[in-house]
Amino acid sequence: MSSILIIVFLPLLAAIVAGLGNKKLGFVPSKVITTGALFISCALSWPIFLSFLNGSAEATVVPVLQWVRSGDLDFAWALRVDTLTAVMLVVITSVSALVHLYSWGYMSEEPDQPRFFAYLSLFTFAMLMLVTADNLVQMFFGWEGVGLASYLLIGFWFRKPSANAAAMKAFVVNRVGDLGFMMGIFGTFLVFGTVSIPEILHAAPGMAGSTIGFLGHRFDTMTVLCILLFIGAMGKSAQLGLHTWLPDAMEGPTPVSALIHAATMVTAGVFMVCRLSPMFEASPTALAFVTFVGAATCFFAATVGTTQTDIKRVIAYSTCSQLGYMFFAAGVGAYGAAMFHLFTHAFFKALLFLGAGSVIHAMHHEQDMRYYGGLRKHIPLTYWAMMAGTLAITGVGIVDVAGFAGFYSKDAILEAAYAKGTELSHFAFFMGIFAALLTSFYSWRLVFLTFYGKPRWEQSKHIQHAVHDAHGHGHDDHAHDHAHAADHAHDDHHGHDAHGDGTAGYHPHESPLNMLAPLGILSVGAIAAGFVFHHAFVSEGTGEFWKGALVFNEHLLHAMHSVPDWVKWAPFAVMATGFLIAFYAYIRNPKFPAAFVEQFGFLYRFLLNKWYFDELYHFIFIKPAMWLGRVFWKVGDVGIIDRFGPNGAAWVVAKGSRAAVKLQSGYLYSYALVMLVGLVGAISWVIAR
Amino acid sequence: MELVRSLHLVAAEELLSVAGLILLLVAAWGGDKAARAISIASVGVLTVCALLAAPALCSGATGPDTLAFGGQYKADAFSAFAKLLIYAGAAVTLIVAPAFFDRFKAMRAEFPLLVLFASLGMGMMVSASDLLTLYLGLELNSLASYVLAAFLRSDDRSAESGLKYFVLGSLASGILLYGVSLTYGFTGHTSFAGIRAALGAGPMSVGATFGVVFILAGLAFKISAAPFHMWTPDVYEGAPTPVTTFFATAPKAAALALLMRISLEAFGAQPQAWQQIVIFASLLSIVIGALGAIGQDNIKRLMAYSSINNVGFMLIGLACATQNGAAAMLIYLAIYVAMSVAGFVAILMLRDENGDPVESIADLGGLSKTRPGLAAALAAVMFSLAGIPPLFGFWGKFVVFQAAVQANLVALAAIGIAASVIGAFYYLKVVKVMYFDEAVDKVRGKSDAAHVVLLAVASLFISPLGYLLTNWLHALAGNAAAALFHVA
Amino acid sequence: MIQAFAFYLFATLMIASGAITILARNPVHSVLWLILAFFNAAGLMVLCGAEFIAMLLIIVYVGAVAVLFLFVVMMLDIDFAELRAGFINNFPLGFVLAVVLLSELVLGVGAYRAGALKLGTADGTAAPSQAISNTEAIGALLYTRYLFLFEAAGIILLVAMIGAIVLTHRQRSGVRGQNIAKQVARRPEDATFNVQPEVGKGVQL
Amino acid sequence: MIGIEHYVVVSSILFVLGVLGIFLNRKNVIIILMAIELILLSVNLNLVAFSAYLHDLVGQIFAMFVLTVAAGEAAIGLAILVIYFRGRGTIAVDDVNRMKG
Amino acid sequence: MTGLPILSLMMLAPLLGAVACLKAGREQARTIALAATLVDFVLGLMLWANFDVGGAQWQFTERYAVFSGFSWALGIDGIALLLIVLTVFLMPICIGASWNAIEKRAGEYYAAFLVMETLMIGVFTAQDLFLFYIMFEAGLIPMYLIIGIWGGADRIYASYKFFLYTLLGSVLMLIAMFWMVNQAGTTDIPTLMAYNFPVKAQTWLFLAFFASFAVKMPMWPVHTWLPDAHVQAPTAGSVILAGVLLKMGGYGFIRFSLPMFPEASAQFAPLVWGLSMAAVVITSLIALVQHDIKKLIAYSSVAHMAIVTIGLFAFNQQGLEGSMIVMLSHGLVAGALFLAVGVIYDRLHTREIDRYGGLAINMPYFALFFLLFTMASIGLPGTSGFVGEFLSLLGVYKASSWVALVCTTGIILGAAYMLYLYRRVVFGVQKNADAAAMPDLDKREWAMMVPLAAVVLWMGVYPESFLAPMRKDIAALDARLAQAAPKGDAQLKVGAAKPVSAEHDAAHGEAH
Repeated sequence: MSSILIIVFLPLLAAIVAGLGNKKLGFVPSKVITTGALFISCALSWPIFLSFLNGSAEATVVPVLQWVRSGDLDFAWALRVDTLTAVMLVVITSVSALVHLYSWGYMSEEPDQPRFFAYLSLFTFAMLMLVTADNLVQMFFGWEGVGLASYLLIGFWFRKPSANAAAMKAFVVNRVGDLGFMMGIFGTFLVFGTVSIPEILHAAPGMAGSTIGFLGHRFDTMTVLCILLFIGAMGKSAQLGLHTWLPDAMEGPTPVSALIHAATMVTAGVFMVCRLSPMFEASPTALAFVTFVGAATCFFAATVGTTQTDIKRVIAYSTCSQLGYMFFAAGVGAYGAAMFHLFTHAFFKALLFLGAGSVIHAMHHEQDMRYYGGLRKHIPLTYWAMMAGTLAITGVGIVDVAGFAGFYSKDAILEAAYAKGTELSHFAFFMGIFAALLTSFYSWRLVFLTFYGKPRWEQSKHIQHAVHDAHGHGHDDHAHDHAHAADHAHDDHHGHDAHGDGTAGYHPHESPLNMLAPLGILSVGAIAAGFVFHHAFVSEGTGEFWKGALVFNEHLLHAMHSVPDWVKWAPFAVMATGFLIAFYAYIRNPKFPAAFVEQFGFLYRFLLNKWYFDELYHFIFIKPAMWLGRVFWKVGDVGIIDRFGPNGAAWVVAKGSRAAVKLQSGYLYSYALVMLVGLVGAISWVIAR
Repeated sequence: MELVRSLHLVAAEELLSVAGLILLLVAAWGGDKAARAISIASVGVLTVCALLAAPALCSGATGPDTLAFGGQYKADAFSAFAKLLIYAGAAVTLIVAPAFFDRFKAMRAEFPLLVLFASLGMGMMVSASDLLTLYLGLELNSLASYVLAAFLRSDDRSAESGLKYFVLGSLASGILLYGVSLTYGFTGHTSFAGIRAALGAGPMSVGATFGVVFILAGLAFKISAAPFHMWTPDVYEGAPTPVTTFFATAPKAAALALLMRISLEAFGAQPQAWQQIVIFASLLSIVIGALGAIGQDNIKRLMAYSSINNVGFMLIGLACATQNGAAAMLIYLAIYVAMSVAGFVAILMLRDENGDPVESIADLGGLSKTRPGLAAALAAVMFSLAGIPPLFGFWGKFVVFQAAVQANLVALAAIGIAASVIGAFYYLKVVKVMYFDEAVDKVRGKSDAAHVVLLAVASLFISPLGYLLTNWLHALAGNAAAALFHVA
Repeated sequence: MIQAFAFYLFATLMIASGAITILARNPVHSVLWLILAFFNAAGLMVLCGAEFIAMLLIIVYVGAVAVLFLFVVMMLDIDFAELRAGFINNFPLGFVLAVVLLSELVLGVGAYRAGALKLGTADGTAAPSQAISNTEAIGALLYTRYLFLFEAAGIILLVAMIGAIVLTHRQRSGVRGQNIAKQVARRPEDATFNVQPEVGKGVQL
Repeated sequence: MIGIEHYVVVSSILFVLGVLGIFLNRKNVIIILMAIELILLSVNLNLVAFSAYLHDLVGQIFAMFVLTVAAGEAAIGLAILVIYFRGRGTIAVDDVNRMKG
Repeated sequence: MTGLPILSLMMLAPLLGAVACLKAGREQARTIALAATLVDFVLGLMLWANFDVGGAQWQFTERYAVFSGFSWALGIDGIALLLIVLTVFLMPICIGASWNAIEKRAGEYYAAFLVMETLMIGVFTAQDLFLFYIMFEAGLIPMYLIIGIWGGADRIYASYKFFLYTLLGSVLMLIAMFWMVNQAGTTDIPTLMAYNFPVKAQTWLFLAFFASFAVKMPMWPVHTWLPDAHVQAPTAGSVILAGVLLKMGGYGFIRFSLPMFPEASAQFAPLVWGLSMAAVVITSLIALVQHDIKKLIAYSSVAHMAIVTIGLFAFNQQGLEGSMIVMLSHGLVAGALFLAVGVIYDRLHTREIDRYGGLAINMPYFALFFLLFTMASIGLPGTSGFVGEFLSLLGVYKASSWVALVCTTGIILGAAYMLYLYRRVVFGVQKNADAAAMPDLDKREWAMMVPLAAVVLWMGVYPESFLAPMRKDIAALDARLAQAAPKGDAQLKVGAAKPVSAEHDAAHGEAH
């Protein structure tokens, strides 16, 4: 199965060629090379997935190159392919290929296209390295590699200060998680004497009950290791506490958000937990931790999502929330369900993002939903794609009949959480249910604000620019545009209504074909993926599909099937409730939200400001770090070390020098006196001795 | 028979005195016009004297055969080693002096004579094995030196330096003599062997200890060890530069050798009586020398403090009271003499367009651009004095500290070497001025060939090439030190 | 008894005159007090049987050195009124140090109590003989055993002489020396010649 | 005979007087030269006394040499003083201060 | 190859070049210097090619008794080999960096550099204790001159600080060396490495050596000379300072402190850890608030060197090898970063971060290289920086999880300050017209950047090339340290679970 080599390395090659060739190579060749490479990879990935699906493939490892050998530490570059990898392969290559294609259109006015495509391909390579890793260090390589690519892509519009800040934030916050990951790898090596994943997983159950010293105390070995590793997953998957980077990451171009911050990279944490599921299974404490974090994130992100006005941020918080689902699924032991949700989520979330991108494209890079409205007629194809995505994410479907993709995976998760039967899993279940309500609400809110109602475009400066420039030189200068976008966040009514119909005379156009095609393909996925694949992922016989690539809990599966009916119907109920609330608030009674805000101002501000996490972190970490840095520099280095060290010594020497020179007064008698002092001193010493 | 043998042993001194007397006649006859000729002749005499002394060193002469005049004089390898340095220093002085004094029209025929007689006195000092010889040699050297310091009599600074040197030197002689009298009284001997025997006989009486301390104090003045160093900066600055060259080389070598001999031979039986005093003086010299030097802007004064500093390092070798220590000290001494010669010859070459000496360090600004060779030589001297490898000056410090560690004086070595870092500071300052600062372009005078040759030879010696000589130097210093410890 | 009396007399006088030497305001007085000190010292030396040195002290010092001092003092034509009296600022420190030095010398050596001093023992090769006088004994030793040093002492005096001359001797450019050969070689015809000036014209020189 | 201690004490006092004379004097360099003579005198006294009590003539010979040297020293000292006076017109100790630091 | 005194030749070639440079004009001098360094580079490659991996511990030995107790003894093991190769690799790049930047007194400048190269090679090859010391110490002079003559505005202060700081550190070492030689009766380094000094004496000896190496390294809190020296030194000076001179401290630990005083090393390991932890956190935070590019990178060097020290004092093979790789990597990466700074400094003549911005627009390739080196500096896997840091931290985790945790925060802080720098310099808008007008890399700069980038990636992807030569030597060192190694705090206690060793082996077989 050496096609895996092509799958993984072809994007790298394409990235290097396009990146180094840059503008010399020309736009079209670089786009062709990268997109072509991804389609090839994608084409090679599906057969692998299908062969696992029909049970004809076995897990294999393709060695590439020795990497590090130091003492008893020994790991190599190698590509591992098993079911889990195969699932990820199709997700990554498919979404990536589609995003590449989509970007042809979306980025068509961008002067730095080769760079963009090179970054995308580079990201794909790193992500593939991550999922094919045979050892923890290579996984870490991919882990950090996707971090790099994410950093580069978020900061793609590097003229924008906010993009740069977001890029840096993403990298640094991820590094916090990576700290845990690295410590986890160290501990794992210490305990198991190897970093090879199969060997670790094999030995992990045997370590249950052992203890290890950590930071001066003794803890349960597997708990320590799993929690450390999970901290890495939290960073990458933007779980509560380390989530702050993900909404900011929306500063990147929208295709990037679709690929990285929805479908693939952010799910790496889920992938890792599933990959290492035998380790987690050895530590109930760690699993409880995972469940709790997942459930909390699920709830938290959903609440915040209800108040955001930036279309991408809404979807970003939605992503965050969905990742929470996946984690608490893993936490309760339903790894298959977690992976399934990952799989379906990849399609519908990518779809939502790309659809949002299409909207933004049509609205001249306006991202604030408050300035949308009534777009249904102008961009109908996008509207339908968005509808498909919304139906999928809200989990529309009839129990035991059929539904959109999210219906299968989300219900499986909620059922598993309930079926697990512990207090924590019930907590997760109720959190999940409540989040599902909110999901439904904010998703429909998005749709209603964007596509229904009357156009509210004239208040958007983007639109005004577009109109005033009379579609002249387009929008080369993104930095310029987006700087204004920032102002608009708290914009008001100083745009005057020229036309009275709210359109400001602007006519949105449907996106080109190369953007619509991916939307179409993904819509199919969002509609059908759950129905087609749920047997493989979360039904009887799933064990054969996974072939030990993750821990498969037969009991849980049975318990899932025997949950009470109200549990099975609850998601549907809350989904419908959410839809109704949204419908009431944004279609029937558009005054309602303002009244609500009036009533519950505090809650609104709390949610609007994302529970004040950014402010808190700024206050706890960033400001003190800067302050400490200055203190250590100005007080520590300059004020103490230099002052009392070299400069102090120099001062003492200079003083001594002045004293010596002063002693050398030039007077004979003082010279004689000094000699006498020496003499008397010497004989005094002799007597005293 | 005894007298003939003795006269044979003191051949160098005889030659020096006879030649001195003859040249005195020539001077009386020829007047100052003959000064140059007398200088050349004197250098010749010194060369012959060095040749006379050399065999004793090479053969490692030691033992009773080297004693002359009933034990008052000892022509052993140690004295020969010191004499070579003394004669070399004197010869260099004579070579560089005429050019310097001619400018002041002050070249007198007596100058080479005084240097010759001073060398005679120094030869007696280093060969002394009796307090009487020691005293007479010392005074012969001192009296000549006082005159030399004040030689440029039209110059106020020269006269002042002569006066200071004289007064303090006389005080030091007085202290030394008082110590001699006590030693004589409390041991009953003036010969080193006798004193050693008397001191070694039992616990030391306080009187004898006082004698030792007074003698060491008197000699500390001569080597300009702190706290008896106070004269050094003033005299080095005020004396005519060739005379400063002389002071920094020959008398320093002689006094150090004398100090070694008296400490290790006469008082060698009771090293604990003086070891700690030497250690203290050593550390104090290192620190005071370094601190004092930092504040200087006159390069001659800087060299004076540097000499105090370096004496401190040499005393570490003495403080060991071991043969290794003595050998190390001699090696350091030899290297120091070379560094001093190079340094002062370079200073002599610093002249402005009128031919007047340039002494201010600030005036050396950018010397590396205007006179790269001279600047490089001076920089080599500075780094060497600071003891930075690979320059040869490092080797001196190296062997001395090695000896100290071998003698279990680790703390002394550590403190000393740490203090040497302070010293590095002011040497660097000179290098900094020459290399980093803007060109002042004050130094313009032409130098004659003799200076250039001397500077080149001395610089080569202190350059890393000097290490090629270490085997040879070690062998000679080993011979000399062995002779010193033969009595024991 | 008389010996002790003489000792204390000489000693007291010597110390007193020594003290006045360094304290006297007028250098001429100082020199004179110095001479007195030397006389008393010579007396002390005579007391312990060193007649030769005692005499030498008087001859050399009083006869030569002190006179030299007087000579210089007078030659330098110093305005004594201008010389400042008084001591240096750190006089107390110096004085204390001197006292400490003295007490250490006296106490440390043990000279403060009679019979406490333990001198060394000489080897006896230079022991004075009862048969010959002090002067003769010294001479015998000086010209045999200490011949080399004796010669060296001669050189020292020579150097002192050269030094003193080289420093103080001045070649005065304005001074006209006597050239005997020139004087002898001078002929009358060189010195004198006759002129016969015409009236009113004057003499042309 | 008077005890040797007496001589030692007397010469010590004289020595200290000489030393005092050197550094307590700020008037006149000549007095410093005389103080030096006092020191040498104390040494000679010591030497002679020890010589007598040791029954050893070396001390007296030494004293003789010291005397000789002292004479030479005085000559040179005065010569230096003379040229100094010629140059500076003063011999006050306070003025011998051109070089310092 | 046998019989050819290649090590001596490697020291001779630059020395001859230095002499030739002194008399040559600017153009000639730089050509001579480049030729001499390239010759050395070729010799270095020959050395590497002929090095028998896994063969005798000491290879290419030369030994001539020069004089009593002192000999010209050279020889290398894998550790020294790598550092020598690093040296000869960086030198031509340094010459290239100076190509146009140095205008005054070029001959002397290149001579100083070449002498520097001789001395650096000397340090790494010396087999005689005192020969090592001389080489170690003599390196101060050329560096002092390089900073002092060709440095920036405040060069005098910096050069003094550099000189005196490091001199004070190393003189104490000399005393310790005397004591050792006196005790062991030999100056031969291999013999001394196997000599068991009394444990009590080791304490003092260790401290004396520590004083020297800690300053050279530099460890907190004796690091303050480094930012000043770096800021003031010319570009090539910074490159060589960061690239090689700092490595002498690490080399000293690995060659002297650890093998010669294993017990004392173990005894002082907590001290070293403490200082290293402080260095990682404190200097990283300081780097975060710098306005001067070079100062920022200099502070980052201190933090990285702390990773070296903790690796060294982890007392296991991963730690030691990791430290070596960090040293090599930091040599390349910090050198490359300084080079990159030099590139823009040559154009704008300022190191103020605020004067730049938006360089990605007009200098895209520069931005690319700078990004690569930035990423290598913050230890992105796939670059050299990761391998070393990973191994070091992994090694120290075995010894102390606290130390590992605190030092691993370096990856967060490192990312923060380096990306913050990158953001301010390369990203953003073009605030300043002059910075916006700067041209992208020219051919010469490409020629310097590409090899560095290639090696950085090579070391990150296939570090085996660099690990293999030293594996045996590190193993020997590890074995020597085994007697003294401190017991880690992360000891595993297997509880009720079944033993897994048998299955463990089976799994091992399957995985390959």
